[in-house]
Amino acid sequence: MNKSIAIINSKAPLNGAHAKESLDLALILGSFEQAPSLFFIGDGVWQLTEQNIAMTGAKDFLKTMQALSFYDIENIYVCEHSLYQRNLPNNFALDDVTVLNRTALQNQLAKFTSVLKF
Amino acid sequence: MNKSIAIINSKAPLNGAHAKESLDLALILGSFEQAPSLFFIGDGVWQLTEQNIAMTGAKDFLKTMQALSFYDIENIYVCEHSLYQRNLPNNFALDDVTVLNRTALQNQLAKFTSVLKF
Amino acid sequence: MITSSPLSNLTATSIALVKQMLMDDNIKLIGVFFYQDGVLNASASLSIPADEYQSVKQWQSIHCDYHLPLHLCITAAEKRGLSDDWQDTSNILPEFTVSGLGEFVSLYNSADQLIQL
Amino acid sequence: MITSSPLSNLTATSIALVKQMLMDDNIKLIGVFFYQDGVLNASASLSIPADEYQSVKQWQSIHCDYHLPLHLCITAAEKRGLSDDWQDTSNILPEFTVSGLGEFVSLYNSADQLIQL
Amino acid sequence: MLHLIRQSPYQQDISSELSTLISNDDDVLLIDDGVYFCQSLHFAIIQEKAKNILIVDEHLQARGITFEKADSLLPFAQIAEILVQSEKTLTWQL
Amino acid sequence: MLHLIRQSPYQQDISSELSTLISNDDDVLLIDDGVYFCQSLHFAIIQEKAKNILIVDEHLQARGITFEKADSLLPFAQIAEILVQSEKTLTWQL
Repeated sequence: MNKSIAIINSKAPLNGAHAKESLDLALILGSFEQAPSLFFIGDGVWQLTEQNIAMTGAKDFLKTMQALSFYDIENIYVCEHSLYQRNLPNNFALDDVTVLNRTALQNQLAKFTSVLKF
Repeated sequence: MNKSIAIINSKAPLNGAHAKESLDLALILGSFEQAPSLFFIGDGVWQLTEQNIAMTGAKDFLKTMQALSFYDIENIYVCEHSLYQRNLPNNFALDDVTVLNRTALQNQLAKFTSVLKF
Repeated sequence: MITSSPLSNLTATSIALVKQMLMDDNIKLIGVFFYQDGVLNASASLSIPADEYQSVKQWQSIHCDYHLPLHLCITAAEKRGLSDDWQDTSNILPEFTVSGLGEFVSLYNSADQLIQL
Repeated sequence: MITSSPLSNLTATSIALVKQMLMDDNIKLIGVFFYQDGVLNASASLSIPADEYQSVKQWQSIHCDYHLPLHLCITAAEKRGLSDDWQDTSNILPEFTVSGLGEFVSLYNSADQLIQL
Repeated sequence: MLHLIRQSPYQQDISSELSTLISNDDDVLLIDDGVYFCQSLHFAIIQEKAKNILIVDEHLQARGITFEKADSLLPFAQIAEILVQSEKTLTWQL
Repeated sequence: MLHLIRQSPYQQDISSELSTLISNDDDVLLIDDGVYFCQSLHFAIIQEKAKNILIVDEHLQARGITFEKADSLLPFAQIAEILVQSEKTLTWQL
């Protein structure tokens, strides 16, 4: 069976090192031609919104996110319900983000052989 | 004005070092005759239930809790709503625990000059 | 009292607030006490990438410029890998004072107000 | 992959599960990779009170008794104060192998299954 | 998929996230602070969706919880085998 | 009392705990990830109970949030003074 990995991001961008270290892992996997698919749920959806993180003194990892497509990480899924809870529109700082309802998200997640959650 | 300190415990007993370090602080304050009052809300109410923590390999800090009264830490308040949410009875591993509804708890908390939350 | 980890983004805000208090003539800050995950702020071996927030340097300059006492709860620190005597050396930044919870009580007694960050 | 801190009580469970896998003849565990707060498991300077859970000793005996590779993500480790070259010494336990995320990819490629703890 | 739940139901909006990620084909294993689900209204979310629910007996006992449905209880010694047998796991921890 | 909220509304059952601890005499200051309350249904809990709500402007901007009620917004530079002026603070952080 072909192996495939899904990475679920569930933390706000500035909540600890979760978001940044999850992105680092995704990029390394991509650079070894094991591009993961990325899921954003809960507070994780804030990782995809337009923001000005640098104002807080933290590194602006949204810039690093632009590198995702370079490493063929092109499957990016966002939970519709989490957006709705946060009153967020379907506008993202990245292109080609797919918004999925809960059932579609579960079906998508079922396709992978490994799952990590940060 | 006389100073007085309230310590709010909101984490489950085995969730990191929060519960144990909060207790350490309370005991030191007590030993310097600055006995704090303790509030238990949310998952913190689990700190007061009968349990067998030692089974997990962790230190059984309930034993240390018995020392509270020795240091004159006798005001222990528990949130009624948090107990209700967790289907817990009003039985505690400590004596002299006072269960308060939300309004009573707010009124009690208002009496202190400093508050720490763990 | 600082109880949040330097890896959390809260630290940048906490440091900025400490600086604001130090620069405000109406506020007299008598000390900072580090407890729980906050003790990691005193680690001499944190290696933060150059393009991320440099909390260590900030605490150092706060201490040097304002002589603000930075107290470290050593019991909480040792559990998290800090020690003033690990293999005959200390991995605690020299700007921090090795203290115990008793020192917190004494700071608390001298202060009008206690703020947790 | 271990991503939880040794200060969390999850570690006792994680270690017990690793041991179960090692002792089960039907399970072949090829390695453990430490990432995020999990890297703190490799700290040589943690001083855990004698009456609390000794995670360090457990990892050491797992490595010695079963020769299980314990890989440490050095980038995540350095952010949290671990280094193999801090003041000419290492504060990383010798049982741990200093690695990078590339090593994780290679473990992942060799394994049938990936479990996060 | 097996959901390995190691955190309390009152941490990180878990009820909403569980509804998002658990499908009807999934199993749930309550372990560590995850056993607090047994005394929470959020247990209904898991019951409603998961195919099977397993609970680590020793972790319930350590936290002083008694749970009536004995057929869900499992000794800790069997967990490694269950993890390996399930083709994949999703871990819920802080 | 001033509640200094530094964490997201979706962490640690905060809505229920806020209802428990905020009284009608209390003020709330949203700072750090606390500003995410502005785009959450849980904002209603604070609005209903707190006397005054203050929000750190720069922290909203850093997270890409625009908030209509400009009179609640406060520059970060004023926060230390507000903390010291309020007789006591209760800090909500992870």
